[in-house]
Amino acid sequence: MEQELREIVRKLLEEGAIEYFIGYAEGVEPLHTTPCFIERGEQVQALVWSPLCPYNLARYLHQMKDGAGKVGLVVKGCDARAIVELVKGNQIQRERVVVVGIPCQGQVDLAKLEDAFEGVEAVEGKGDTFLVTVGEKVHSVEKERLLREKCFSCRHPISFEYDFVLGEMSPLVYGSESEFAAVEELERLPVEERRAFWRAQFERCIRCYACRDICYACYCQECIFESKAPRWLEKTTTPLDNQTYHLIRAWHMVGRCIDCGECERVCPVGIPLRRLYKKVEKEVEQLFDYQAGMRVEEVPPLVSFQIDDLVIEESS
Amino acid sequence: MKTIKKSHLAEWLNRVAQGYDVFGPALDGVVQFKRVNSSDQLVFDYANSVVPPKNLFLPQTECLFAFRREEGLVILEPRGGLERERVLFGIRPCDARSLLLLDKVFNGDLEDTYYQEKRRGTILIGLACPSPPQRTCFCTSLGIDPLSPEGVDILLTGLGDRYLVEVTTEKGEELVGPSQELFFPSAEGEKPKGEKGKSLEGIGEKIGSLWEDGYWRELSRRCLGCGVCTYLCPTCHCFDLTDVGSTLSGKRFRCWDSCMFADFTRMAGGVNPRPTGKERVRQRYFDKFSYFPEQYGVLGCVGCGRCSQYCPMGIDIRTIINEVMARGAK
Amino acid sequence: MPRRRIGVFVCHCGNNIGGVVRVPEVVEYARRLPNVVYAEGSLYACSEEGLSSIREKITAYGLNRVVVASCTPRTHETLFRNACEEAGLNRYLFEFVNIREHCSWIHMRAPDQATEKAKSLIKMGVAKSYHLEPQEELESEVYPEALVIGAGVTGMTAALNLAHQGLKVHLVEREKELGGLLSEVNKLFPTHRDAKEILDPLVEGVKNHSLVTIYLGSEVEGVEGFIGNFKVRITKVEEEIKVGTIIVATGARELKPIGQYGYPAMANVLTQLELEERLKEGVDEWQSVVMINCVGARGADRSYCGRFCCHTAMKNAILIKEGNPAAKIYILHQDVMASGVEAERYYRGAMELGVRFIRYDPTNPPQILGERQAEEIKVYHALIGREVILPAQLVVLTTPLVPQADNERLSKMLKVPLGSEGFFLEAHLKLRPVEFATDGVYLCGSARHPSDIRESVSQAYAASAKAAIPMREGVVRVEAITAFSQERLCNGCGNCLLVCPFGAVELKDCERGAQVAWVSVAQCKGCGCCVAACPNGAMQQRGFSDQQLMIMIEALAEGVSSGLR
Amino acid sequence: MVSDKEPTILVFACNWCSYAGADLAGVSRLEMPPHCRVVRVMCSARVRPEFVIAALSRGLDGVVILGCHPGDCHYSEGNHYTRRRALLLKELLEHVGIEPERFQLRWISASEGAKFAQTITEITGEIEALDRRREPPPEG
Repeated sequence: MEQELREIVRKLLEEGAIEYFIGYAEGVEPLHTTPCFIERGEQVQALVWSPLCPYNLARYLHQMKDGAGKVGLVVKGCDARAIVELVKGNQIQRERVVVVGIPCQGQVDLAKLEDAFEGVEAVEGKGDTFLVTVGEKVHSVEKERLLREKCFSCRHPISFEYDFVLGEMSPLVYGSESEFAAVEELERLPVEERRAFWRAQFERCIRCYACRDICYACYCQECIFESKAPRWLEKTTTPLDNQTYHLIRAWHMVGRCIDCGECERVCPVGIPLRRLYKKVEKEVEQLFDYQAGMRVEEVPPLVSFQIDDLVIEESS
Repeated sequence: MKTIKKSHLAEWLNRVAQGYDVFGPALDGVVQFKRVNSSDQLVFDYANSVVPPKNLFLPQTECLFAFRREEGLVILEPRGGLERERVLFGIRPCDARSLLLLDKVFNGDLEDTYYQEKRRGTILIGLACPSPPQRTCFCTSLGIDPLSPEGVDILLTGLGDRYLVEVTTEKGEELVGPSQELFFPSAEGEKPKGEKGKSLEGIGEKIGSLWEDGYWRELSRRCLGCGVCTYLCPTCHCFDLTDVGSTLSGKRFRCWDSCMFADFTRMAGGVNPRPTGKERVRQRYFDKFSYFPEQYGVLGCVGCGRCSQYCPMGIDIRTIINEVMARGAK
Repeated sequence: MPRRRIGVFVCHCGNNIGGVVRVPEVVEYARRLPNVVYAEGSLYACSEEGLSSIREKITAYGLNRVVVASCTPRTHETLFRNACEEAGLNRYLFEFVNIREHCSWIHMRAPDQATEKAKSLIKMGVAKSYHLEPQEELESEVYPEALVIGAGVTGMTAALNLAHQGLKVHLVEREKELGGLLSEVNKLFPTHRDAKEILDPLVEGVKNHSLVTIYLGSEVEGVEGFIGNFKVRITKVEEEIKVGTIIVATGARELKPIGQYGYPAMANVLTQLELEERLKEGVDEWQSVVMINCVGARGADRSYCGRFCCHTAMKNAILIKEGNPAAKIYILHQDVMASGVEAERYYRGAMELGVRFIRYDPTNPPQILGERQAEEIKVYHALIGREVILPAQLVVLTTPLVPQADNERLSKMLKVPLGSEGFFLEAHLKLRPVEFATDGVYLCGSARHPSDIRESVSQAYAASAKAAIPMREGVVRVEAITAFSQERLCNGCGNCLLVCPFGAVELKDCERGAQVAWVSVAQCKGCGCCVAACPNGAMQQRGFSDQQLMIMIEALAEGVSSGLR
Repeated sequence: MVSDKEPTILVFACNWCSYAGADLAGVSRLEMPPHCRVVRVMCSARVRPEFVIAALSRGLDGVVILGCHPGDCHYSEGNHYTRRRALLLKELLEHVGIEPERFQLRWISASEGAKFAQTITEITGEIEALDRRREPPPEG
């Protein structure tokens, strides 16, 4: 698959169809990949693919916004929805992006992997298992044990029109739990306990803004939190300040969050951000029958309305 | 040198806690240095805390003073200060070194009393690093010994079911002295041998030669400009001052800031001398390997590896060091 | 940014504010707020004395922001803005704080809390005023034609009054004939002249006036636009018409009290209007007539008084009595509403003629005796303290006028409010009685509340005179509360464009090559919806910017916020 | 949100209906608790949800948005957007433990002075009850 990808990219670059290609490359250790920008045909050897490629590369499309040329990138099924939203939000033109779909069959949660094995050299997906190479030995592990949480609710990889597909794009179907199970668990708590739960999370936040900066949907020219007048947010990091940050950010995720899970992955202090954004996603879906990133023609939920929203209002 | 049984450690720390506020590695979502009420809350199975212990000396948000206007006067009420002396348990040698570096910054020509009060009022009990280290650790490359007692008052080194106890200061002695019965003398040569690599010779000149190199732009394309590397860096210490309240009354705070943020160097008139990611990324590495050593005579990195471990986009400082060492001119 | 010099004027409004809020204490407080260089109390800020003080202080203290704490901006903002402008200050550097309707009048028994509340409201206003910016108003043209909805006596009077001023009028009437309710009326109170004598000249007048276009059997189907430029769709008319102003003169209808007092099952139980229809043909030989007033009024269903139904009952009683002096006529009432010289004289005249007035208790109302038709009326006579039985060959129910059934539809179309009884609601009872809060839309006659002919005609004159002002001036100034996009911040997502109800936003290429939002000020109506839909505040609204509103929130939160900071 | 203090409630009212309704309550001398502060906006749709979040996070005890009844918006459709925003925001706030009483959207027309008074009285009561239940936050 890697070879096929490299060939496609080489061709695109050599034909001048794209200015550069955004893909995954190896990091310092085998388990650490890193995004890479390929500009010349001879660089394509750097491109890799494995279940350890968490990055949603659509985030890097922000960089092409003001340019004119075309850019190629590789996306997992979940990340493809980001492209739909970027087009919808008038941030990119679909025809300026060459999208290579890669049939992801689940991403590995690094923390789970490191807990289970030491000295892992490589991981490869195979059917219902991951093959984990440690030294000479290859362990076959059930996917469920190592999957990233968000991969359990993988459901949309096929709705997108790719320019190239490396194999068959299909959702990874795992487990019977609702994708909103973690949200629902919180919803069942009394309001005081939810407050205590989130307060403890927000208290820990160091406001590094990694969750915002990694987000494909955060494409504002200048973030509202950087505004000096008005000051939506003080630089201080009291739990209430942090709550302001997270709630406003969650608000801005309405109708945009595609659950790529990047925010939660990069949070250094382990705030379960998906439980915040999934709540927004759930309500948008249930109240307004809207899912982000599905079709370019759809109008986002907060810039449209139905006369019969009244029914929702009265029933809620 | 002394030893203490691991099973006695809790007892010792509980006694210490009667006279001091004890901070140590505890689980709060992730491992953090937190105030603990009893040694049960401590965790021992950790490579290092996510947020470095600098936040105990340079808190992320620190009120410096409160102010209010009254009858034509502005009245200031100073804040800060410690209520009780503190003991920080479990600091790793790399972080202990980082505090020595921060001392140079905050105890230079002008003493930063807010920092110094906390620094002086805190006794450090270091914990030598386990072997093998975390995969992102590279302190030895910077000439730091993961078993070194440098910068701590007491260093504990694991020896099976005991810790080897090195007391290096009088302050350290104050903690051990009252509990003599828990400590036993150690045998000669029990201290495992540490390792200490070569520090990165000539890196300052080398990086200096790469000022205009295309590498920084390359790097900045991947960099998102978030604050993970700087906030988690034990030696980064930039801050911003901010007033909360009105012109009638309020408080002045000192809050961490990050040179990775786009608005870090933006001036009131709108001009930004580091307008793009390229300048900002370059700044960080120049600071660690060129400016800091120039000013304080020592590299500004302690090799804790946090920035590499937590960078959202997998940017690894070791790659950058390697690149600089390989390509930079002397 | 020039240093802010804020002046605060706190109005006592006589006792209205000063009787509850301790104004001198509030003034003292205001004086200490940041950037306030002057503060004073004012007995009546809106009086000439109060206004000239504001003008003087602007000059004397070099004020560049003015805050008046008094009543409601909905009625007085223009007045104070004008005063600022007269003193050379841009009218948008004025901020209004409401400490009467929103404070003293609703906390009359809590002077301490009302005083504290007034302080914090003023603090918020002062904070906002700091961030006010001078604005220029856009002038927009007013199309010099009017729409009058309803061709009763009110509508026709209004239409003619406009036409006589040389303005073109479109007069829309739902019925096939002109005349409205008045065409059903027999003779008029108190002169007993035929209603036709009033009506016919009006009908002839509008029919023959070259500037009046009449649409009979038509209704207004749709209205779009704003003052100066409304587009109106009328049933059975193909082309949209364009008008600058709209007058609502849709009148009211008589309540048919179905199910009360045997109505309509009993043939000899009529309403007053039905009686008038009969009277037009001459007075029958009724020997006994009982009228019951306040049917369907002043009760739980309808709390208001019909205002002139007492007159109608007396008028018809006198007409019957004059035609047949032997007839026994009783008017059963709750109170006789006969105020003023004429009505009082008329009331006495009726009594002298022998019309009997009996007061009944609404909790023990009269009863109709009789099987298939009314024979007698049993009523508890409040004065003599016992029940009496009255002969009743005819029973007449006096009912109030009620709102037209489709008022709600029209109110939505015009974006103007209805009051709780379903009549149209004017902008202000005393200060703007024939206008809606919406510019360019006016009301008169019984559409507003039951009005007799004299009132209807005066209101019609008033409304048409008001409507003529912008049409004669030819332009209106549009309040500078429009939205604008900040190019530097706009990411071109287009949210603003999608939510704008007026199509006032479009995306245009900007200098940095990207598309950014652009607002057409002429089309923007200043709702601010686009501002709230903009994720990072690139879109703002003049006078209601994020900064201005946030600073109010902060001013309010300061001091109340929890001990966390 | 210390239990013994009186609550402070921020009220956004649209110029055309709800602010007029509030004025009418005043003209009618309807008494109500003095803890609310009305901020006038032209349309309820002007109220960014960020205002609500910021106000609550800055220590205000409640935020109320008042608008024209659906269908009566002076600008045709503004309150339809307000309604969607409010529905979602309420869910979000509740999810992080901010009681639904602390953020409310109500429709009040220009003629509903009594409803304004009743709404303010009701909401103030609800919020006072919540504040009594909540523990004062630790000093930080």
